[in-house]
This record gives sequence, C-alpha cells and structure tokens, in this order.
Amino acid sequence: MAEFLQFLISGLTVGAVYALVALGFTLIYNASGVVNFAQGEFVMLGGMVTVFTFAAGVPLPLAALFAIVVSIVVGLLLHRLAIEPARGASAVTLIIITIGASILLRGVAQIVFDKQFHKLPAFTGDAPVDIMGAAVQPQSFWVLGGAGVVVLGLYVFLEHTVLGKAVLATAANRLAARLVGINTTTIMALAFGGSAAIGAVAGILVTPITLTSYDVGTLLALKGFAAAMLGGMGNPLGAVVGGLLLGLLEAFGAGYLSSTYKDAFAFLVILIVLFAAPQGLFGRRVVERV
Amino acid sequence: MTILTATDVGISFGGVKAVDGVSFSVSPGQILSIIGPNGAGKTTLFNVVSGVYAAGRGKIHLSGEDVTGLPPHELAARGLSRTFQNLQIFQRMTACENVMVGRHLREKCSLLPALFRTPAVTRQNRETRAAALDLLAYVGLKDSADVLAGSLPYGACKRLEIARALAAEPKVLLLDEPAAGCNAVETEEIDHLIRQVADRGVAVVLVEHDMKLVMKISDRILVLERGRPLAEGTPREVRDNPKVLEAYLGHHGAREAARA
Amino acid sequence: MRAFANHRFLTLAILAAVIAVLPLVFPSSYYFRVASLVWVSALAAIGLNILMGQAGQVSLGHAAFFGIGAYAVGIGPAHLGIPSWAALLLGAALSAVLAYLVGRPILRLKGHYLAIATLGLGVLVALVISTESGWTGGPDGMPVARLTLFGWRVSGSDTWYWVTGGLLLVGTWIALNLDETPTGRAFRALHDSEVAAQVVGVDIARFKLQAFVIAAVYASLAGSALAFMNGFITPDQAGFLHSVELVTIVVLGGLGSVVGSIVGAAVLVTLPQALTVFHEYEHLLLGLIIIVSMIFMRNGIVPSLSALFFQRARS
Amino acid sequence: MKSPSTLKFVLAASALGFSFAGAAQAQETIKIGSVLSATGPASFLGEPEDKTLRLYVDKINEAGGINGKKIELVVYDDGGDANKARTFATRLVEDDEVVAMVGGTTTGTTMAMIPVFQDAEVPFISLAGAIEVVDPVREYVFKTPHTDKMACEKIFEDLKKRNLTKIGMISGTDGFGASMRAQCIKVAPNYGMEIAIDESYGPRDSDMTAQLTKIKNTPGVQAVVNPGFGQGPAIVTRNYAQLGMTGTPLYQSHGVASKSFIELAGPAAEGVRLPAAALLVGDKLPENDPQKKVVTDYKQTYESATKQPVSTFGGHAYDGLFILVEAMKRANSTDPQKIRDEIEKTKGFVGTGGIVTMSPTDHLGLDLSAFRMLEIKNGDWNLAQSGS
Repeated sequence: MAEFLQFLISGLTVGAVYALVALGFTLIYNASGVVNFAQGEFVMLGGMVTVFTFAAGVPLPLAALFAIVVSIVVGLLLHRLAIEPARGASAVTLIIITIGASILLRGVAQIVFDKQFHKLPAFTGDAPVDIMGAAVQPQSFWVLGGAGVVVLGLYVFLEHTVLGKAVLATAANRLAARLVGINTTTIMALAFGGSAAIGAVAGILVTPITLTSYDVGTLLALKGFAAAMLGGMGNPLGAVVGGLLLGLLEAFGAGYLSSTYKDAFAFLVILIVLFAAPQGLFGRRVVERV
Repeated sequence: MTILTATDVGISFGGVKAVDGVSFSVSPGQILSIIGPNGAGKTTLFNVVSGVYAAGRGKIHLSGEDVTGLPPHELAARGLSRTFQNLQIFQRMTACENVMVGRHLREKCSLLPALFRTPAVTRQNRETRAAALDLLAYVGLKDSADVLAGSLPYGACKRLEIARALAAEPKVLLLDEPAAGCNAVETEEIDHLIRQVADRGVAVVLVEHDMKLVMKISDRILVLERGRPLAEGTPREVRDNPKVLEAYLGHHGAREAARA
Repeated sequence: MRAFANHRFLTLAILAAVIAVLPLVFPSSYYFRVASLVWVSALAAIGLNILMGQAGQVSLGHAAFFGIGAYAVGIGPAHLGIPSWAALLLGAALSAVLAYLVGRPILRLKGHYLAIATLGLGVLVALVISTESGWTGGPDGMPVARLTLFGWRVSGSDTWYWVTGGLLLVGTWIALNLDETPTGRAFRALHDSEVAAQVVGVDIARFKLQAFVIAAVYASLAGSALAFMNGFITPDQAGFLHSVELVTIVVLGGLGSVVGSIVGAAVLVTLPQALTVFHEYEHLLLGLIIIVSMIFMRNGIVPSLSALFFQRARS
Repeated sequence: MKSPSTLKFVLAASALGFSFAGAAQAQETIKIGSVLSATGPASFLGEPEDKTLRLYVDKINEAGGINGKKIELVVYDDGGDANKARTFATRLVEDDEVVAMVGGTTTGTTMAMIPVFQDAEVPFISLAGAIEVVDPVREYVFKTPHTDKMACEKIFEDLKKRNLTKIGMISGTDGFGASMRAQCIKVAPNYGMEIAIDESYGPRDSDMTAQLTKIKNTPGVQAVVNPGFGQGPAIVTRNYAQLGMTGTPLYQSHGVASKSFIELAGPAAEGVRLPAAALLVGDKLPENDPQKKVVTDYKQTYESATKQPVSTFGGHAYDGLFILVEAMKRANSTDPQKIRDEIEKTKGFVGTGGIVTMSPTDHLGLDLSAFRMLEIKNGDWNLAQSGS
C-alpha cells in the first residue's frame, strides 16, 4: 500500500507538469491551430529566470513573478515575430517555425544563463511528509496545488469571462469568430502569452524537485505533446487527464514493470489508446462533411 | 432491371435521424433526382450510398450484390462513382491529372514497375492521358488540361469532377448538385451532359436544387423532407402531388415547377 | 511543373553533374565527408518526402528506420555472421516489414495523431536500440565492419562520396519516376482529398501503407550507408531529434519537391559546419535561420524560389 | 574563434565555385584540435573541458609557446552527437591539419572519432570515461580519465572494507551510466559482491522515487551504487533522503565529481561516498602529496577565470593538454608520429587525475591509487576514512 501510494504521488507530481505543458499546447492549438514545439522552452524559462533572479538577491516570490513576466513577453514576441508573419502558412510549416524557435530560445538561454544544472529551494522546506508510509516532498503539494489552481483559473476564465468565451469561439471556428467581430489576432496573442505563463508556472513549481537547465525543454515538449494527444488535442480537460495519466504510467511502469522500459510502456499505452480512440480520450469525433 | 437499390436506409448523428427509412432504385440509362430543402438529408443519403458513411440501418444493393458497409473504393470497383457538393478536386494536380486519377481502376497499378518506370508504365500513362484528354474535351475543359486544378474557376471544377467520375466508367453515377453556382449557359451544358451520360446506359442519381433542370431531365424524382421520403414518381406526378406542392416546394417552388 | 516529363532527365542530369563537378573544387577530403553526409541525409529525406509531401502523411519517428538500417549493418556481420551487403538488404527488408505491420493501424490516424503515433514508434525503436546493449553496444554505440563488395573493401571519404552520390542519384531517379505513375498520382490524390480519391477507387489504406514502406526503405538504406561510412553508430541516429531533423529538411526544402529535399539536406547539414565560426551563437543563429526561411519561403526553399523565378520570367 | 577553414567551407559549399585551397598557413604555429560536447546532454562535461583548454592554451602561448612556437587551438562543438563528432574529426585532420587532438567528451563521440585518427595517424587523447577507449590499445588513442571499471573496483574495494556485500544498483541509461553499470556487473564477483537489484532511469528523468522504493523494499540491501552523470544522481540522492534510506550507504560515481553535485543535492548529499580524483580535495591533501601543487594551482586558475566551481572533467582536459604539450616538448617536433611516440613514453606525469605512466600496453597510465574515496561531510568533499 505504501509502495502503491509512493508511485501514485510520484506519478501525479510528474504528471502535473506534463499536464501543464499539455495545457499550454492546447491553448495555443485552439486559438491558432499551431502545435507549438517551443512549449517546453517556456518551462525552461520559468525555472531558469527564477533561478538567476533569485541568485541575484531578489526574493523568491518576486523572482518567480519576474520569470512569469519574462516568459509572457517571450511568448508574445514568439507570436508577433514568428507566427503572425507566417499567417496562412500550412500547419507543418508553422510547426517547423516553432521548432526553429525552440532551437533559438535554447541558444539564447545557453548564452544568457549557462549550461549547468540549477536548483531552487523548496518553497516550504525539504522535510518529507509521511502519508500512510509514503514519503512525500512538500514541494509535490505545491506542484499539485499549483497545477490545480492553474487549471481552475483557466476553466473560470474560459467559461465565465467574455474574453474567455471569445477564445472558445475562436477555437470552435476561427472564421465564424472573426465574422462576429472577435479580433482573432488578439486572441492568438493572448493564447501565446497565457500558454507561456502556464509553462513558466510549471517550471517554477517543479524546479525545486527536478532541477533545471537550459535544455530541459525538449523532453518536456515531447511528453507534453504526447499527453495532449492522449487526452485528445484541443480539449483542456483531455490535456490535464492525459498529462496525469502519462505521469502515472511512467511511475507505475517503473515501479511494477521495468524502469528501463517505462517510457516504452507509456508510449505503447498511447498507441493502444489511439488505435481504439483515434481522436484521443476526450477528443471530438469529427464527421467528415462532403 | 434495376442496378442500384437502396432499401429502408437510415443513419443518425448524435440522436438526430439525418436519413430515416429511405428507399429507392434506379435502372441503367435512367435519371433519378432526389430533391428537398436544405437539411432534408440528400447529401447524407449520397454519403451512405457511396460508402463514405456507414449506414445505421437498411441495405444497399449494386448489380444484385449486397454492398452495404463496403468502403467507397470497393463500391467504385463495382461501378459506382460520384461527385461532391462541396468541391473535392485534387487542388495541387492539373486538370488532366485529376481525370487520370479517375482512371485509377482501369490502370494496372503495381508498385515495382512504377518505381522503375518500365516501358509498360510509360505506355499505360500515355493511354490514360489520352483517355483523360478525351473526357476533358467531352466536358469542355480541353484547354485547361495542364492547368492546376486549384486555379480553375468554380464552374470548371464542377465539370472537372464529372469528368473524373466518368473516367472510372461507372455503371452508376451520383451527382451532388452539379449545377450549383453555375450560370444559365453552364447549367444548360451540364443538363446536356447528364442526358448524354444516361443515354450511354449509365444510371444517374442526381441531387439538385435547380428545379428547371430537375423537371426537365429526370425520369423519376424522389422527394425528401427531414430525412424521410415524402413522395416519389415521375416529374409530372411529383409536380402535381399536392403534398409536395403545398407543404413542400412552397409557393415559389410550385410556380417554378409549373413553368418548367 | 509536373507536366513536363522531360524535367526528370534534366533534374537527374544536373544532379549528376553537380556530384561529378564538386570534387574539383574540394580542397580536402573533409569536404567529401560533408558532401557525403548531404547525399545520405538527402536520400532519407527524399523517401520521407514521398510519404509527407506526396501522400501527405506525417512521420515524426522516421529516424527509427534510419536506425534499423544502421544497426542492421552493425549487428548483422558482428553478431550473426551475415555479410555486410546482405545485412544492408536485410535491414531494408526489416524496415519494410516493420513499416508494413505497424503502418496498417497507425496510418488510420490523421494529422497530429499520426504524428504522435509515429513519434511513439520512433521512441520505442530508439529505446530498444539503446537498451539492448548486448546486441547494440548500448548508448555508446557500436563499431560497424567495413562494407566489402566482391572483394573490394569500400572505405575512404572520397570513395564513399561516390557511393552515396550514386545512391542518391538512384533514389532521386526512383522518386521522380514515381511521380507520373498511377501510384504517384494516387499518393497525391489522397493527400488532397481522401474521400474523392476513394470514390474513384483508390484504396487509400493501401497507398498510405505503400508510401510508408517506401519511405522506410529509403531511410533504412540511408542509415546503412551512414553506418558503413562512419564505421561506428550510436542510438542518436534513431532518436527523436534525428526524426525532427529529417522532417525539417523535407519541409525546409519543400514538401513534395524531390530537389527540395536535396537542397534542404544541403542547407541543414552544411549550416552547422559553417556556423561554427560563431561559436556559442551557433544554435541561436540556426534557429533564427530556420524561422526566417520558413516565414519568407513558407512552401519551402525550392518551390518558393522556383515560383519567384517563374513569376519574374513571366513579367 | 575565427577559422579560415570555415570561410573556405562556405565558399566551396555555397557557390560551387572556386577553390580556396590551403592558403593561410604561413605562421609558425602548432595546430591542436579538439571536438567537445560543449552543448547537448553532456554539456556540463564538455563546457569545463572547453574552458580549460582555451584558458591553458592562452597561458602557454603567453609563456612563449612550445619550443618557441605558439599553439593554435581549433575547437568544435559536437552537441553530443557522434555523427557530428565524426565529421568534425575529419575536418580537424583533413582540413585544419592538426598535429594532435585532445577531446571527445563522451565515449560515444570518442568511439566514433577513433577511426579517423587511427587512419590519419594523428594522436588522439580522449576525455571519455569508458574502458573500451583504451582497451584494446589502439596505436594513436590515449585517454586521461579513470575508467568506469576502476570506479567500480574502487567502490567495491571500499564496500568490502566495510563488510558490505549485498548491493542495489540504480544506473542512468545514458552512455556513462550504462557503461559503468556493465563494468560493475562484470567485476562484482571479483569482490564477492552480490547485486540484489538492478534499476535504471532515463537521462532526463526527474523523479526516481519509484525505482528507489523498489530498492528500499528489497530485503538485505546493504549499500546502493548509482552509476550516472548529470542531474540524475543529484535527484537520486535527494529522493534517497526523501524516502529515508540514508541508513544504507549510497555510493555515487566519478560522474558527479563537481561541486555543483553537492549544491544540487543539498543536505541529502551528506554521507554520500564516491571515488574521484584528488582535484576535489586539493586543499585537504597532505602537504607532501605529489599532486597537491598541481591540483591547487589548477583549481585556483580555473575558478578565478571562470567563476565556476572546479570539476574533475575540466581536470581531464588539463591533463590531456599537458601530457600532449610535454610530449611535444620532448619530441621537439610537430610530426604526429613522433608526438605519438612521446605520449606513449609519458612517465610520472603529475596531473589532476593522478600520476600518469603510460606504456605501449597502457594508454591510460593510471591505477586505482589515482582514485581517492571521498565522502561528503558538511557540504564539502572529504577523504573518506576507510573501514568506517
């Protein structure tokens, strides 16, 4: 039981980060149809900027806030300078642009920061908490709680604000949204900024546990993308469930099966799910209209 | 002697019965038109018959064989071809290539000779291109043969789709609003074209809004309303059917029908 | 563009001329090495372009087949006693079989779902390669025996330049052949409209599978060639980043353009070599160049430039 | 770093135009090449190597160079990719025409480059860990870091002294971890070690509690060994403390031999042992230790120039460079063949990694005594009291 619980919490903590990355993917995908492979770089920025600002003597909460602001600015610049000029290009062209952006951001990070690993102090100490025999880092609660707040905040924003509804409308049908007077360019900028902020929050929350460096983004982007697809692209709920599920699959795979092949196990499950449900777990089933 | 028979066909999406208990049949050389207002389920019926959607219930027979649930390419192999209401042309291919794809079933298509471009492949290519050019001439697009289909005007695309469908040498041809968006002259041409096709022994099923065209060329007409059959018969019978006239075509439609 | 079949011979003639002439300006055999890398990457990219550019099916795990080809010629002679040339064919056959088996279920998926499924396939293959170290040498890689053909031991940068150049010519020839055949037309048709292709009788599942298998065999052969050339292979060759690199080559060069794949490979292989002058700014510039070229040449280098050229010529 | 060859390259590749063959080589310089993984997954090894080489080449040149000739250092970054490394190796040999090479951060990149240097008969001093670099001995290939096999032996030796024989292993699946894991499994029987459980984690994994829980629940495990490098071992160490496993001794490898490990692992690192070079405990060495001067000098020079804590990885580059420099001085020639011969004759060279004495059958020249068993106490490295 203690063992099971240990795997569970480990999986949820890692999964929460995947979920936030997946959520970032979803937000941008919905608003613009772009799969943003630079999403992992936002997580890196959140962590690295906080680390370096904190090291410069700024209190942690302010450093974190600053990191979020920096990431948002980078997100907006990414949209303004790389995505907007290529408006109307094919999906795969846009994907290559975001891949270029991720190489660029990593390149900048290795110059501005460095190539070493860094950590942040845990927000509320390192002493593990005992939950029915499972030892849990207090930071895990911050990650889970933080992810929960982000998800809840996003939900309230999307469902209960005019701007949020405009985002949903844009997601449902970009042309129609434009016709009813929604400025879809603004919505897209909003999505890039918001998605950058979500990524940065994930980076800040998780750095005390996982450490960070200039190149943590690539793998996170891969896992986040996998999570988003597992849940069903474009569905925020799917992204969260997909992320948590992926984290759990890895933890239980490593715990009960083979730690060497845990990634293989996770991807096998994704493949099987997609064969059974080609639109992911929560994806909309699209009927082709001809 | 019918070639295509649909019996009690139905399909629903999320609880909404888009097509509900529709039956029809058509014989070689005959033109059957399916009419009805928007949302009556005409295109959905086409999609079910041509295998694009899987039928929820009912049976479809082609040349006496039960073909219910077969994928579109299997139906095509059995002689059923169609066009689309919203253009489905191959945008990045030339007009001629579009029609050449239509000849797919008439070509030998094995991979290895293709990779090494054997003389047989080249020869067949030449034959296919010649056949495609004939068809393009037939629909009046000879001059556009080597133009990218994506850059053709709308009316030309409509005719291109017909040419592509004919290239498969079908026994049954489903035409989904072939005259939509065409001017009077173009409509006239298409009218002529369909008649010619039918005269060659092809069974034609037509979905069309242009009542003048429908009344003029149809042998039989099936009227749908909200997925259900409302009436069936010859153009005259349908035109005179009070149900259709009053409840269905409405005032305007009735007058138009009377003039035709 | 596609209409003139004679372009096929013109393209091949120009490519052959480039391959023949380049050595005259090469100052050292290092240039042979870089050019061979371009030919190998181009070969893999041309195959992937048949899948992505012609048939419109994305693969984010294509390096898996590259890796299978590379490791086949490593493992075959070392562990199974198979001659190198046979191992090369075996690798290609293995790639084809794997693509055939996996392609059936995977290719039912569309768009991004297909991307993640192929990505998953790539991750699985790379993981097996780097884990089964008894066979593959693990993450540190394994040596590859030199290729011997009829007693001739193929080695040396310049020899491999000609071998890979020849391979690329054949690969280009076949890809260009395919364009104007029922198969090639079926690929392009299902790319533009699956449903329209189906109703004229194109069995789209079959043709997607064919494109997948062709692309896998191209990648496998390119992988084998690189392994022979290097005499050493590591799991990087099968990894996600290499898959992304292949896709980038295809898109950068131009989807659907055979010449584009060669140009894309030339750019992406030589760029890091040229950018070493900038030392730590290398990655920054690489990213910037990719972004800017995709913004200004959104259909890829070759299609965009040739469109520009034809426009100029007309006006 | 302005390399005229790059310009040549751009011209040749882009224009298909005219050859600019071998101009600019008039000055009397000695060209030394290096291919390092300054970026990519092994960048925290490659970066200090890169900085060390540049730092000391400048120093040597300021002091007048070798036999009156200045050194020209050509460094390429392979990003950890073996195929790229191989290309850069060819470039060094064929285009830059270096007389020797110090580099090859990882075993994978080193192994991919070996054929180039063997074929061209140019000496290559590798900075990679695995034993296969020098076993079997190749004529032109040398290396400076201790082998992973030695690390295993050193750890097992210490375990044996403490009467601990049943161990658990948790290894990274990167090249370093996988190679050392294999070596440990191979030499374990020689020391009477029983590996009760063998777990692994991916190079980028961020949570190892699942694997450690399994080890924790394996009865009878007396010590845990963690072959790995990068951030993985730091996370393992933290998870280890989190799960309350610190009662069981934890051994790290020489792959974490940089102060940043202690920093990253924090208080959890207390009591962790690892085999490492004397460099890390320079200030704690007795005055009569032959390595004392070399390691304290290097540490001071490196840290004041880079503002980063010293690591044994940079030390390997230092050793490689000076073994080469001294060989060139002895050879009094820039002929690669003669340099090679002199490298092989290196005897009693005092480096950061130990005292190196090479021979035609030993292209490493270090023995187990080069390794010190360290223990982390009060946030710093200390020489472990053996047998405690």
